[in-house]
Amino acid sequence: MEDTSPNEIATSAPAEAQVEPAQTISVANSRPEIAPDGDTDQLKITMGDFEGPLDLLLYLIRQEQVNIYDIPIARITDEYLRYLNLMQELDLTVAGDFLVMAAQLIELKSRMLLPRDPLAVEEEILDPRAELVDRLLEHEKFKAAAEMLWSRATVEQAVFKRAEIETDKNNPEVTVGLFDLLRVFQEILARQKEEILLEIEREEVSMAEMIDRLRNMVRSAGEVNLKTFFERSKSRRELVVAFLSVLELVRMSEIALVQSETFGAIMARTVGAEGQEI
Amino acid sequence: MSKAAKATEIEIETEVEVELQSPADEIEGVREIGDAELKAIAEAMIFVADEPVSAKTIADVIKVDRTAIEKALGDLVLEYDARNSGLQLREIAAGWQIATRPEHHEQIRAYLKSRPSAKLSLASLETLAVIAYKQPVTVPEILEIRGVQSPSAIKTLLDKRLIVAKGRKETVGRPMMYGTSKDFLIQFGLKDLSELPSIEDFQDLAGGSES
Amino acid sequence: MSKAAKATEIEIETEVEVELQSPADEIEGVREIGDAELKAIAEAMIFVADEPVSAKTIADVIKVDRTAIEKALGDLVLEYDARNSGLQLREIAAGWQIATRPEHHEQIRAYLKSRPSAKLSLASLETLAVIAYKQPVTVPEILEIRGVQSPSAIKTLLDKRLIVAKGRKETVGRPMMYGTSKDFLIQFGLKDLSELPSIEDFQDLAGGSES
Repeated sequence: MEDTSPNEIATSAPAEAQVEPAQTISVANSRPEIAPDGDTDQLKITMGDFEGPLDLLLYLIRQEQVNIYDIPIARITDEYLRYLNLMQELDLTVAGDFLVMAAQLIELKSRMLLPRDPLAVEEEILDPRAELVDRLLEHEKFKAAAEMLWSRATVEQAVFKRAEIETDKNNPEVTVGLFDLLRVFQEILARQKEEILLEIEREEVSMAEMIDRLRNMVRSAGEVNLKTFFERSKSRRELVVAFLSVLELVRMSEIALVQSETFGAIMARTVGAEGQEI
Repeated sequence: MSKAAKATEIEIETEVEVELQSPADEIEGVREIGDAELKAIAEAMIFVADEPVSAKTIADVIKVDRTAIEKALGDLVLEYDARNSGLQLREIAAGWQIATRPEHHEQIRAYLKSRPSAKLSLASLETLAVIAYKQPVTVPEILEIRGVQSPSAIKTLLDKRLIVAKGRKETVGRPMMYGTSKDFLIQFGLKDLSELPSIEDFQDLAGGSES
Repeated sequence: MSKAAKATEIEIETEVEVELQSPADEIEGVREIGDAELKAIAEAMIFVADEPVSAKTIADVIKVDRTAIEKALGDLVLEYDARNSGLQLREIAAGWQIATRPEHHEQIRAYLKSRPSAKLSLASLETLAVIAYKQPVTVPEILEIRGVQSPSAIKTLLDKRLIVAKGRKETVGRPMMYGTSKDFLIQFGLKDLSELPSIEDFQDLAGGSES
């Protein structure tokens, strides 16, 4: 089933959609709903945020009023793909999880079509849907558990503890968990990085230093690409100083600027034997 | 002091088997404390505590037997109930706490001018439910059950201190395992995890009976 | 009954908005409140208040006559005294408050001092984090990383037995190196240091949220 690529599903889905009657579609942040729209025979579809493919499947199973222990896979798969298609039409991002489930459903659908081994004993035939049903039931159990937690939290919110008293303040400490260590450590590292950056910025290069730097570079290398020289500047201010120092050395005829071709690199050279200038 | 005299009379039964974990030399100053005083001290201690206090902690501090404290607390609970107090003494997160009764939440809220704080999203609650029932559990395992990626829900739960890391699983990639925290018990009003209804109890809701 | 119908029931409940509406406007209608309830609400209100509450304030919130509140509070004071509570309801200049009784100050103080050491100040926590992730590490190195002196934090951590000395570093001044202790592992529920969450664990959680 892993071989079924999401693309195949995407291409098969529109075909399904064409069979559908005209629809009014509205996207709401609620649970999805398909309901007759007033007295027209159009269907009104409200798309919701599904928590995941299992959620969508459970919803479809309820919507179609089918027995979860005997899911009509072909029908549910079609419905499922229609939904994915709708999501895509609405430019909702269809998460990978939904596509994986689509692939599994299609695979299941084809397995349901295979003739059963006539030699197999009735009890030994494993329903191909069994695994999916188990997952759905498991998922629904946890949804119910989440609901239980929700109501517990609601009751708990009606219970109040005393306000802070003096002795609490004697103990202005934070409870520490394992992830607090990591979080705090990362904060420290981030702070450290920030400080280093600040230091670099504060380290301002004077005009005299910049002139020295350029002079040394040109002398030791014979020529320096100005682009490289300017790129060494760590701040806008430094860049300005670098630019001014080039002008200054040109003015003092210590260096010459050479450009061998139009739009080519501009090189700073010592003014020596050749002495060409631009 | 008259109180000390009173205490001596009742003393004998409270002191039975002083089994303290603390070093022997600390038992030296075992004081004689009567039942009524024990109850009063336990109540005061729970009041000043900024989080639930266990009977053991109280017993260790006043240097009496833990069962004596447990009895005192049981009596206190009955007293609070009997006098229809606006407060309740209750066991939560393996400790004891004094809190208001839910019945009066409207007036309390009106006084505090507070609204119920925003609760968790459904996604976070479902992830929390999986963690609560399957702990210790790794992110891939949660994904398997929920059928959907839950990293941001897990981060939310960690930030809210409802879950904690519980070591690594000795499997490929050694993923971090998660479980619920003490704050989880407090925020959901649980004494301990065994108070959670069994996940199988939700079976009926999920599958419905075969009929 | 059909499964689908049952399922629909669950659906509706799950859908409940995860935020309660403010109850404030529901209180509007003056309710009939009996004497016992009045006492209970007044007690609860004083309990949650972060400063002494006047009878008038309570009366205004529950919308009853102030003399009724005053009577209720008077009764409550007698009740607290009668049952030898560890707490007292008392009126001070600014209003009413619940407090511990002076008789038990010694034990209360002992309790406050004994409070669990799982709590750390931010400075100590930062220092501990650096030591945990950079161990063995010297004080100058910690200073370098944190950018702040941490001598008292080191002492706190040593006192709480969360860190231990790990010998001296063979460098100028031979500073002491520190690392985390066995108690550290126990307190944070770690089998060994490899179970410390890594930056990757954190990034796994932060990234890729979709549904």
